[in-house]
Amino acid sequence: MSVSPPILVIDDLSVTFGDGPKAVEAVRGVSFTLAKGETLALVGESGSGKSVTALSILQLLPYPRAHHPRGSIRLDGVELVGASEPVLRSVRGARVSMVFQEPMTSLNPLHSIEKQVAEVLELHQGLRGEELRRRVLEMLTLVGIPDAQSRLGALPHELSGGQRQRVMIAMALANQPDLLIADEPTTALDVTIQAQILTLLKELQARFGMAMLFITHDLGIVRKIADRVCVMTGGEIVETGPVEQVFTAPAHAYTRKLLAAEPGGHPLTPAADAPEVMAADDVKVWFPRKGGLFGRTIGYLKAVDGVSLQVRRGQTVGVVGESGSGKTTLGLALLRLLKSEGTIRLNGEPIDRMSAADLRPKRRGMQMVFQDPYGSLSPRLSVEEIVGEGLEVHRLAADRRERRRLISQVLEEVGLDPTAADRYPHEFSGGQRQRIAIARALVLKPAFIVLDEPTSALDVSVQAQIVTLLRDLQARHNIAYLFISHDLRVVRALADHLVVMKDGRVVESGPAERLFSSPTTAYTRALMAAALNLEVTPGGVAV
Amino acid sequence: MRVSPLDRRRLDAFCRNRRGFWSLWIFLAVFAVTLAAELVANDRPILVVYDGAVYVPVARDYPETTFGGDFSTFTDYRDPMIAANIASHGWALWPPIRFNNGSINFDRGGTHPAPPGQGNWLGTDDQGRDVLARLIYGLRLSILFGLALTAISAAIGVAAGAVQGYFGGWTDLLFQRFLEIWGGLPELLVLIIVASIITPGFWTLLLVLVLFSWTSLVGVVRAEFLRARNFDYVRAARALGVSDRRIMVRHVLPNAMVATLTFLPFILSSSIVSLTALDFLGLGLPPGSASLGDLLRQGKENLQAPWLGLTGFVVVAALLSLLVFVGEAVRDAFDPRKTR
Amino acid sequence: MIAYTLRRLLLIPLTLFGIILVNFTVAQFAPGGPVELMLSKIQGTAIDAAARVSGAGGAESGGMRSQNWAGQEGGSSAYRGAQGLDPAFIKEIERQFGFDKPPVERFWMMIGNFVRFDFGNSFYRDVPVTQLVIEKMPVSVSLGLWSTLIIYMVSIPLGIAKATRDGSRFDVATSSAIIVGYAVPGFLFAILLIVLFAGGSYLSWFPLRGLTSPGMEEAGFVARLLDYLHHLALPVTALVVGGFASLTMLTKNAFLEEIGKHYVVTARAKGLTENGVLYGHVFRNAMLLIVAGFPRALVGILFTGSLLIEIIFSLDGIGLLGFEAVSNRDYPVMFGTLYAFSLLGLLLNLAGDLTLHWVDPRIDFETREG
Amino acid sequence: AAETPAPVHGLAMRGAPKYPAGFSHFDYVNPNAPKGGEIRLSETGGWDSFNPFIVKGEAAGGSELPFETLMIESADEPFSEYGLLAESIEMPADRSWVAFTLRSKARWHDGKPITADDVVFSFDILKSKGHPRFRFYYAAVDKVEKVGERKVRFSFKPGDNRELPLILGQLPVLPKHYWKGRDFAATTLQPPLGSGPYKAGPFETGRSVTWVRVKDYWGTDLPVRRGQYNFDRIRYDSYRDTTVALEAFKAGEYDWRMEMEAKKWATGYQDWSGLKDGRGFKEVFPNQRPAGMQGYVYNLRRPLFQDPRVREALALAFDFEWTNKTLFYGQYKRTASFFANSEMASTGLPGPKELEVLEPLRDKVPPQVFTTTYKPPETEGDGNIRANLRAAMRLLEEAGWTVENGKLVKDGRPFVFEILLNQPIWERIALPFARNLERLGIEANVRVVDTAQYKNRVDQYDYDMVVQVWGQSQSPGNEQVSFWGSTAAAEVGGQNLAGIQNPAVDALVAAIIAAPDRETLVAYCRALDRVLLWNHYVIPQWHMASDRVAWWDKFGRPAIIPAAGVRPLAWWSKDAEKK
Ligand SMILES: Nc1ncnc2c1ncn2[C@@H]1O[C@H](COP(=O)(O)OP(=O)(O)OP(=O)(O)O)[C@@H](O)[C@H]1O
Ligand SMILES: Nc1ncnc2c1ncn2[C@@H]1O[C@H](COP(=O)(O)OP(=O)(O)OP(=O)(O)O)[C@@H](O)[C@H]1O
Ligand SMILES: [Mg+2]
Ligand SMILES: [Mg+2]
Repeated sequence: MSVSPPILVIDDLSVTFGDGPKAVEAVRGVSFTLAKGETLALVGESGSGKSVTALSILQLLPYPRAHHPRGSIRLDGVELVGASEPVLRSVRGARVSMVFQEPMTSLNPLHSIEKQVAEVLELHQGLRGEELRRRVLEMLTLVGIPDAQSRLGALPHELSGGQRQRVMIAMALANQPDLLIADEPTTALDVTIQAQILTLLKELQARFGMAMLFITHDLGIVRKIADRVCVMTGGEIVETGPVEQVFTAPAHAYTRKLLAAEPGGHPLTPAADAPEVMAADDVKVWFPRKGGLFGRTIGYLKAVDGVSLQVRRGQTVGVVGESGSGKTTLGLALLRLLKSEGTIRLNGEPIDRMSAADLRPKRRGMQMVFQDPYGSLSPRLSVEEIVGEGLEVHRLAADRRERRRLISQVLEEVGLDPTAADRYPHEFSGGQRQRIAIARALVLKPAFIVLDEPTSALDVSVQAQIVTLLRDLQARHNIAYLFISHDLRVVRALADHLVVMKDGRVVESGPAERLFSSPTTAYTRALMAAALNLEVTPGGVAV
Repeated sequence: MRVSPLDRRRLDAFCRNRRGFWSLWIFLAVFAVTLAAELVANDRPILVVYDGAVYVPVARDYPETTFGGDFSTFTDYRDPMIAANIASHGWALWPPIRFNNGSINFDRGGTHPAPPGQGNWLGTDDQGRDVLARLIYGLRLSILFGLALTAISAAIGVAAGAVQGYFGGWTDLLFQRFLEIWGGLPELLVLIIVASIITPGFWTLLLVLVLFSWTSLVGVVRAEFLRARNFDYVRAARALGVSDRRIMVRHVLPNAMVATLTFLPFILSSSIVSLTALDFLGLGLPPGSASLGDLLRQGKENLQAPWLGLTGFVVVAALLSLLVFVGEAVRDAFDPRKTR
Repeated sequence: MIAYTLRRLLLIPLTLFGIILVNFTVAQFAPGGPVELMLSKIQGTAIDAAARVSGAGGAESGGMRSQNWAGQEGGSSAYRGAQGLDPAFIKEIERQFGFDKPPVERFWMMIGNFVRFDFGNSFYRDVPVTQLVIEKMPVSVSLGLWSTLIIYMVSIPLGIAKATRDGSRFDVATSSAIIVGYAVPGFLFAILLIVLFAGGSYLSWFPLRGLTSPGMEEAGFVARLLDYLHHLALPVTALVVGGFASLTMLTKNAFLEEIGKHYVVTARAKGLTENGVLYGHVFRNAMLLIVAGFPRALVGILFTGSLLIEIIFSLDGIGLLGFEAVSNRDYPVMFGTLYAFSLLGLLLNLAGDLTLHWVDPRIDFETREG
Repeated sequence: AAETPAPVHGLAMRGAPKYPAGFSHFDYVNPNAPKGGEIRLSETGGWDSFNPFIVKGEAAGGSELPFETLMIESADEPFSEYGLLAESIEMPADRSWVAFTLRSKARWHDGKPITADDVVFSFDILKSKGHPRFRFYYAAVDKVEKVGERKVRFSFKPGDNRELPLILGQLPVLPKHYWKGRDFAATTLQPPLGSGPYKAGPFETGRSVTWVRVKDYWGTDLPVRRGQYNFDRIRYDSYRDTTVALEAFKAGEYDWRMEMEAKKWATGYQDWSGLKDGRGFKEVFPNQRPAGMQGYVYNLRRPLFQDPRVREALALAFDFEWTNKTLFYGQYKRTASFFANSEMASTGLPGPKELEVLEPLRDKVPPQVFTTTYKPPETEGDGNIRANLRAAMRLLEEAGWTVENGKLVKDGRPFVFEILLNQPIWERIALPFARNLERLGIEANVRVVDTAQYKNRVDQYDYDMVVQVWGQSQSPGNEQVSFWGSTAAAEVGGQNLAGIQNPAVDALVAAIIAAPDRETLVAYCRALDRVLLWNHYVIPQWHMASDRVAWWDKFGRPAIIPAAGVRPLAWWSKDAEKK
């Protein structure tokens, strides 16, 4: 397959942030090539420089703070490093397009999704009017946005994480680029949609000979769709080769570690009489739909529509369900971060009517890891301040030293270098930010945590580490988790009880073991099947 | 004092903005000089030795009779007779500028305002007072006044805007109405009333001007808060159990400082100029007080004496430039993307 | 948003009432009312209100005649009226101004009239307040509109350009230029413009006063327009120089704040031109502050901003009208204009808030509980 | 008074008028001045009305031009009037009434004759609806009656009011038929009908107005009109800002300018191109207009200023010579009399006629009145006034004041007072004075307030010291009571700002009002002057005994400038000369 001449040649690329003694060398001497129609997977440790490498190709790093001391990037022989604006412009969005790792923050918050997708079409294909609209709709439907027509005018914040990611993908694919750089494009997608997207990508590749640089942590996906794979760690490529070869005979120690890692272990089962920590009864969150001239409410989007559940001490309840089914909304509602109807009890005490002030001290006992870690980190606070804030407001540390110690400890636990504590959030990689968010919740040792896709941006080894950590803490402190995830293997490793959601309702719930082994509804069945074996999805994946 | 690593970074970022860095130092230097105005520009010597006795006229009043004069009131050391007496009985150590903000240069013949020269480096104003001396004293007053006014009104304004924007709802609705009513207050009339009750002075004017100037930041800060309160990190902070006050101060405010930081230098310089406007109405500082505003006013009334207006203008421009550049450096210091 | 808008609209009358009430109360404490001013005018001891600002009445010697003396009136009789005033006459003036009634009654009468949009006549001139305002409108609107337009048209692009070139020579140079412009005292600059470009000493390129030349009524449209612009050139320049600085810096800083955000990278990745990114994507996000400040700026420029310029260029505008009304305690004019402009200001504020929502639909003004 | 007085052509305040019956023109005009051309003048501030006779509104510059009075004052006599609308005047020796006979050819601009009814109407309407000053002027008129088609007679209430006939001579006559159905008390922008040499031409409210000469003006050849009102058009442009107005003049926007500010006169014209190349002139025309008294006024109601020695001492601290030299470019004269720049000003020692009134008051007036010529304190003008301050200190010490800790005190109370001003430009004049006082240990606070407040405080006599100008005419009379009279001192809103309550002054004022002839009047005025001066009621300031005028070289002017000062409407256009 990879006989055609390389479309992209990266040679000895280095990326450094800042100057002087504090400079961070994020990427060192990375070289690889990519041929037309080829798919190259870039896998590796979180924070190893994958995203930075990808961004370098389109020269999208924050120059001049970021700079390339060495190296070249050639697209069809044209040098891109330091290329002029017009050259870059002709490449960006047209020949090379990109799906960003963090779809939540990568969309313009004030433009409707229609506008954002239409823009690329308008710009590079000159489409206008009806035709443009039709194409936009087509693209959105193609990536699986349900009822796309009615959501054209939606703003990014009105979409679920997965929906936003799909909008990003639609944007990237709209122009049928020669090269698609996809930075973890499926992390927020449920398995069915994931499969659908992958099929779409393969299709496009087959039809137009699109080359793909695919950055992912999901080795299953790598195996299914990549031709070759590069393994990165510490800013360098440590191993390259065809997928088969790397997977069967890994040469580098890190690769071996990566392949071996697997979120293992079994969920902890709480004692049968463990007291209830969090309970919800018929919780509803309806978003009004505005329309007409004066923005009147013309209907409701029932994001959560009468959900009841119960979480006991030391228990992990997994919430799964397709993207947009209301998982995040449910999580937010439980913690009283969204207005909702229905009763919510924390430790048996109803909190749904409680005043904000009364609730505040109770928040120590219920925490959340947000799906969009970047957005949930105050941009002008350092990591230390962010993680330490909870300690400070709930007076959990005796003094400054104690606080610093606790912060360092939790950072280490989630696999971050404590010396990075004085950096700002934007200076981290996606996975690192996710861990900061986890650290922030864990440091409080709360009784209940909502974990919204906490491992989506983590490589398998770190993922395993986090899963172990979570279970560990659970065992030690009897913490209860509401674990929202698309990654059913992680769910399986952690969740003792499972709730399956669809369209804002619970379609099935019960002990995790049972649901995994013998799901009763077709929906759950499909979900499980897709997760554990990519081929069995409707549409199927043609490998 | 321990500086946290982050503050260290901010400080570095501030210093890396060379323009802002130097602007700050120049500003501080100028301010320091004006604070010591009495030692720099004064119509009394710093030290007098007369018949062997040592006197410190800057610090103390001595009756003229001490130096062989007639009056037992204070001494006018610029008086030719006293000067002659001192010269023959001892010596005097003068500050570099031998005038203070009120002393008239009687040594100059001709008319006033008089152009630079003959002991008046920047000329004299329309009463024969030394412009440079008045500038030094005026700067002190204007900067102090400006800083105080700006600090107070910005603090109140930001707080008010923050509360409105953050809480929204009826708090916002009613507070805004209050502001509208407040904004409808007839500033001129209130000033006139105040002036009729008390003789305006530094503190009263400050108070009265604060009454009217604090509203200037409310609108923009409110808008910034209205937007920023929707951000995920605010929700995250709330999830942590952070109190509203703390969220406002630590999470929202640093991200809603664009307008405030931009406007501060301008508010400061307009506080300085607002004193002028009051002078026009006869509601300003007591006649004779040296202020930048007074200099500008004289500049306008004495177009034939360009050194007045020019001095005022150059100083205001320079002051504002310094402040804007410092403001930019502060902005840089708090911009996470600029620190390293 | 409809509910919110309705709520705001319903609160407008209340707010207006509050404004008028506060002003009326304050006016009660003012030293010297219209009656005293009228009396001092009658006795010839009044100093023209604007004179304090314009430097008129600069005679250090009171024995001199006023300049417009044309040798007609009996030059010696003026002082003969200078006697104590007859109390009956003072009573009559009080009655004329309605000051024989207690304040509360006057207040309710005024409110009653205002509800019917009847503002009454000026104390000192037999012209309805509305007509006075309409008379002064062309000047204020001309000055306000043009200067606002120019300021926004220059400042925003300039601010954006500065943001993208933050720290460059261009940035420093333009900063310095606009700051110098800001620091130039408006009145001094205006006088300087007059001396240099309209006076008899240097160049006489521009007219000295007014909005139009006499006798232009018959001229063609183009000629009239040119004449109008010719007249406006200097006052608008004088108004505008100081106006760039803060808006430009605000735009620059607002853009700097946004420019590092992720979505900007996305927009770049789409292959948009730099301007496409700036104006198409960043602009809307950064515009919030500019929008938020706009109603205030507009009210300021239209109704108060240009007193000195109006005096210097002998333009009779709202600024001067308002100032004289307060100084002369011409309460009908004072309250009439206050009422009209407050109403307008309140509506503008509402419009501004709705624009905020329109710019950023996430902004909703609702209560947010902690 | 049964005798019928003979009709005369003019009246003098005292004695006979200078110009005899049948005179052809005033001395200070050029009877053959050519008609035509234009003069453009300026005024400060806007205007909004054409009716100059009412309280409301600001009347446009020159809006009296269309209106004529019964008589008109000459500019080169103390106070004499000659018939304008009136052909002849009848008045008995006791001046208890006056009758005017109108000229038969007098016409309104609409061609209708001016009648006795118009005069009666004018009197009534001015008194009832006009500016309140008319009410004061005419308060002593008992009755006005039409005694013939063209004859009106005013009879007076009993009392000695010699001025009244002349004041009535100044009655502007308004057309009755025009005002029917119009509100006289309201401001108007419709130029009212008049009878004078000019009527309103094109105008722009608040900005400019042009007066156009009436071609068939009925009075062109009257002796009182000859050689005047020569311009075809008189335009007034309004400027809001004085600096701009000067610039406009220099740019040739208008032609003739009287300068009010010493500073501008000295510095503002240097770069005027017209002056450099001879197309313009700048000249100071001396006049004999009484300047009255301008000075710092002590408020005698304050115990602080009760002692004349204190008042005298403070005057010593005012350095006029320095002020004049450095701040006023030496353009002003020191005022040394309450009747400065007139023959009523006292000089030398009192003459016999003065002694006549002064002698009976000898024990009530300061002894210096008889022994010393009053001269305000003098200085070298170099700012060094040590000698004066020494003298002042001596006086203060005599008055019981002593210096303690650098402050002047008496009975433990420091010497502190406030100088209340209502114009910012006074600051520069008052502050150096205050500084000089400081050397005496006196704290003088200068305070500038706005008009309303100033008025309020002055009316209540709530001040320590203010600056006041008492204007004087060539013919002082009743107004002296309100200036210096004891009764006026108590009257709220009065003119006796110093709060003088001195029987000697009251007696002298009474004598002045009753003075039978000019010579006596002058003598009595001088006597009053001395008494006022030696009581140190004010610190005299300065006056200007001339007019500062700049003009573009477009005009011819009469050879004589009258005592009352330069009058541009007696000038003529050079353009017209050529034709
Ligand atoms: N703006 C920046 N300033 C400083 N360091 C940065 C910046 N952006 C990224 N880095 C650092 O560069 C390194 C590589 O980051 P990158 O985002 O490429 O990681 P990644 O491989 O994509 O990881 P992940 O899988 O977690 O997304 C990280 O260690 C990160 O801390
Ligand atoms: N603020 C909002 N306004 C309107 N609709 C919203 C809003 N927030 C979420 N929704 C809609 O509610 C539905 C549920 O969203 P939610 O974020 O809970 O999904 P999710 O299950 O978390 O999906 P994902 O797995 O993609 O994150 C989605 O259709 C979303 O578009
Ligand atoms: Mg990454
Ligand atoms: Mg979600």
